[in-house]
Amino acid sequence: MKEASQQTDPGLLEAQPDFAESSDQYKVKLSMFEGPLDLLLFLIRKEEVSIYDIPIARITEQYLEYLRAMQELDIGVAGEFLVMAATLIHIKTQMLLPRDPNASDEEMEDPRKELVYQLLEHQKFKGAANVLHQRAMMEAAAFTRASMDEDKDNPEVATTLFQLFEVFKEVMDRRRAITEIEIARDEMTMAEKIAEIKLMLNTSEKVSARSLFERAASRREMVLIFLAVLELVKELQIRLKQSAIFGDITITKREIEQSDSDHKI
Amino acid sequence: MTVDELKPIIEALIYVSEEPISLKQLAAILEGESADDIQAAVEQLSAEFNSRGGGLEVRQLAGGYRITTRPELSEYVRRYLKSQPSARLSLAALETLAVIAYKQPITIPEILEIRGVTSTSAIKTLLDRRLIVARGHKPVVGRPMLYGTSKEFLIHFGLNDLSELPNLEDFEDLMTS
Amino acid sequence: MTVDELKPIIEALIYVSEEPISLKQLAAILEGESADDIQAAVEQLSAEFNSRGGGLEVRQLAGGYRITTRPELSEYVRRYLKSQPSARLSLAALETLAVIAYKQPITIPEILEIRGVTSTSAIKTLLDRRLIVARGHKPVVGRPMLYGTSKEFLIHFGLNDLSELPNLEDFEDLMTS
Repeated sequence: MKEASQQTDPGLLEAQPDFAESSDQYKVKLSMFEGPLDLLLFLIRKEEVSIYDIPIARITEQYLEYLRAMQELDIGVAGEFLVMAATLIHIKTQMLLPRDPNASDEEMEDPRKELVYQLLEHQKFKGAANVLHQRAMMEAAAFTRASMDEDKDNPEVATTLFQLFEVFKEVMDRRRAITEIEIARDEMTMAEKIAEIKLMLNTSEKVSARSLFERAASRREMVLIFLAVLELVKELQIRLKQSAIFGDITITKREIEQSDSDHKI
Repeated sequence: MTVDELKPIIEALIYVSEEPISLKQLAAILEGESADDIQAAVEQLSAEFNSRGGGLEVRQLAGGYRITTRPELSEYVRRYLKSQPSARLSLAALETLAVIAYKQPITIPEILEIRGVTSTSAIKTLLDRRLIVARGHKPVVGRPMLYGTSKEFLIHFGLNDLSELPNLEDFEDLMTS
Repeated sequence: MTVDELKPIIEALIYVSEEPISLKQLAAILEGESADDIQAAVEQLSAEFNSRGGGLEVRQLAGGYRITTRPELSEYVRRYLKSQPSARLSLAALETLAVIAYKQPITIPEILEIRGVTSTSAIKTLLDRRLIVARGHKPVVGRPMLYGTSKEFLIHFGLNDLSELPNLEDFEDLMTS
């Protein structure tokens, strides 16, 4: 997107690529076409033809030439430009078809009609945009009073629906960030639990799982102990043994790990 | 209160108001005064300000009244405030805004159809600058969001209401002539 | 420039200045004008303002000049300023309102959980401005109050009903750009 502020004449808002000297300038000017309709309007003006009677073959040819130039100059040609190229070619072929003298009025409709309508609409909005621009320039020349202390007591924001939504999104994003920090903290605690269990197994041969869980101060800690035990089983550091169904589970150290853990402590 | 008594109060109120103050707001503060008297007072006040040839004028904007400096004096004011004119809108944003202003409420796909190009980044800019606002969903498949212009739009472009927008048909002949 | 030509410029400058503007500052902007003329213009301007009996006056404060409302009118000005905040919300209130709008009905502890900060004064503001309403108690321990948005909320944001609140999808295109 190009900022209008880069233009020298504030009143001039038309994209007017001319045959420029350097390729860089050419590039800049070509990229000023907002879209396919802009490019078409420019070509129609350049060729000095009537918008109501567009010589479609000539304009199509020129249009395609511009697209090629844009591609060569490595200006990304947006999909919309290609869609318009297809439309132009389609209109061109329809124009070439012989007219059926017995066709109804509707069938006789000029294949360019819809395009002409679109171009006229586009032209109108360009004109309106120009007027808006000029009005904004005029308006910027009138200044309001400086802010007063009373305003500063009220350093607040007037609200739109979009803002309400954006604020909500920000709150939710912020919350997500906090949750992630909390998860990170939990992981630390789980590492602590693993170390605790290892230490217990170093001092006594067997540890009762029930007693381990009973030490938990909170539900969360219980879950963490449970996860720590599972982790140690997975790492083949401990063995679980249950003597009776619904009975207590005994945690013992695995033999192979014993010497290793002794070194660590 | 007489109209002459109302005038200084209204002048003070227009002055302190951060946004253009409407007749309705004035009436709410001047409880008990007739709407006709308030209107007459505002109109006389505007006329006096504007004929005085001073540095200030009373303007009608976005359905309300506001005191601003006279545009002819902008050079001095800018020099003093060392202010840069606020960032101008891009051509894409201006054209998108024009489409929204004339066709509101309108959805993004409808804007695309008219402009022939996608306008999402322009719409984001316009929302950020509060020149347009979301206006609920269109009750069609996909329930796309509808957009319209805001009060800020009227203020930014010096309009009292949307009827002051230039007639779109006036731009038709620019091309063909 | 004549004194009469200087007056409107000085009026505009005093009007836009955040701090009282001094003769020295005026002279700096009106480069090339005589200090005597500038002083004469300021004095005439003050005299005119003050004899006009309008709502504003030029006052000499802290070594400079400033336009203020006439002290006699302070009651009306206060009345206006008091009426103002209703249109505006603090960021805390806005965040709380957004959370309530999207998560209603919701309790204060739940809002705290989402925002990470207490919202009690924001809730009070929103209740005062009638943007939210109490919606009975949540049947859990402590029976905390549930809050939801009001009819005024819908009017304020131009919504027909809550289903028209924009969702993430509506602005998806805009947010990614």
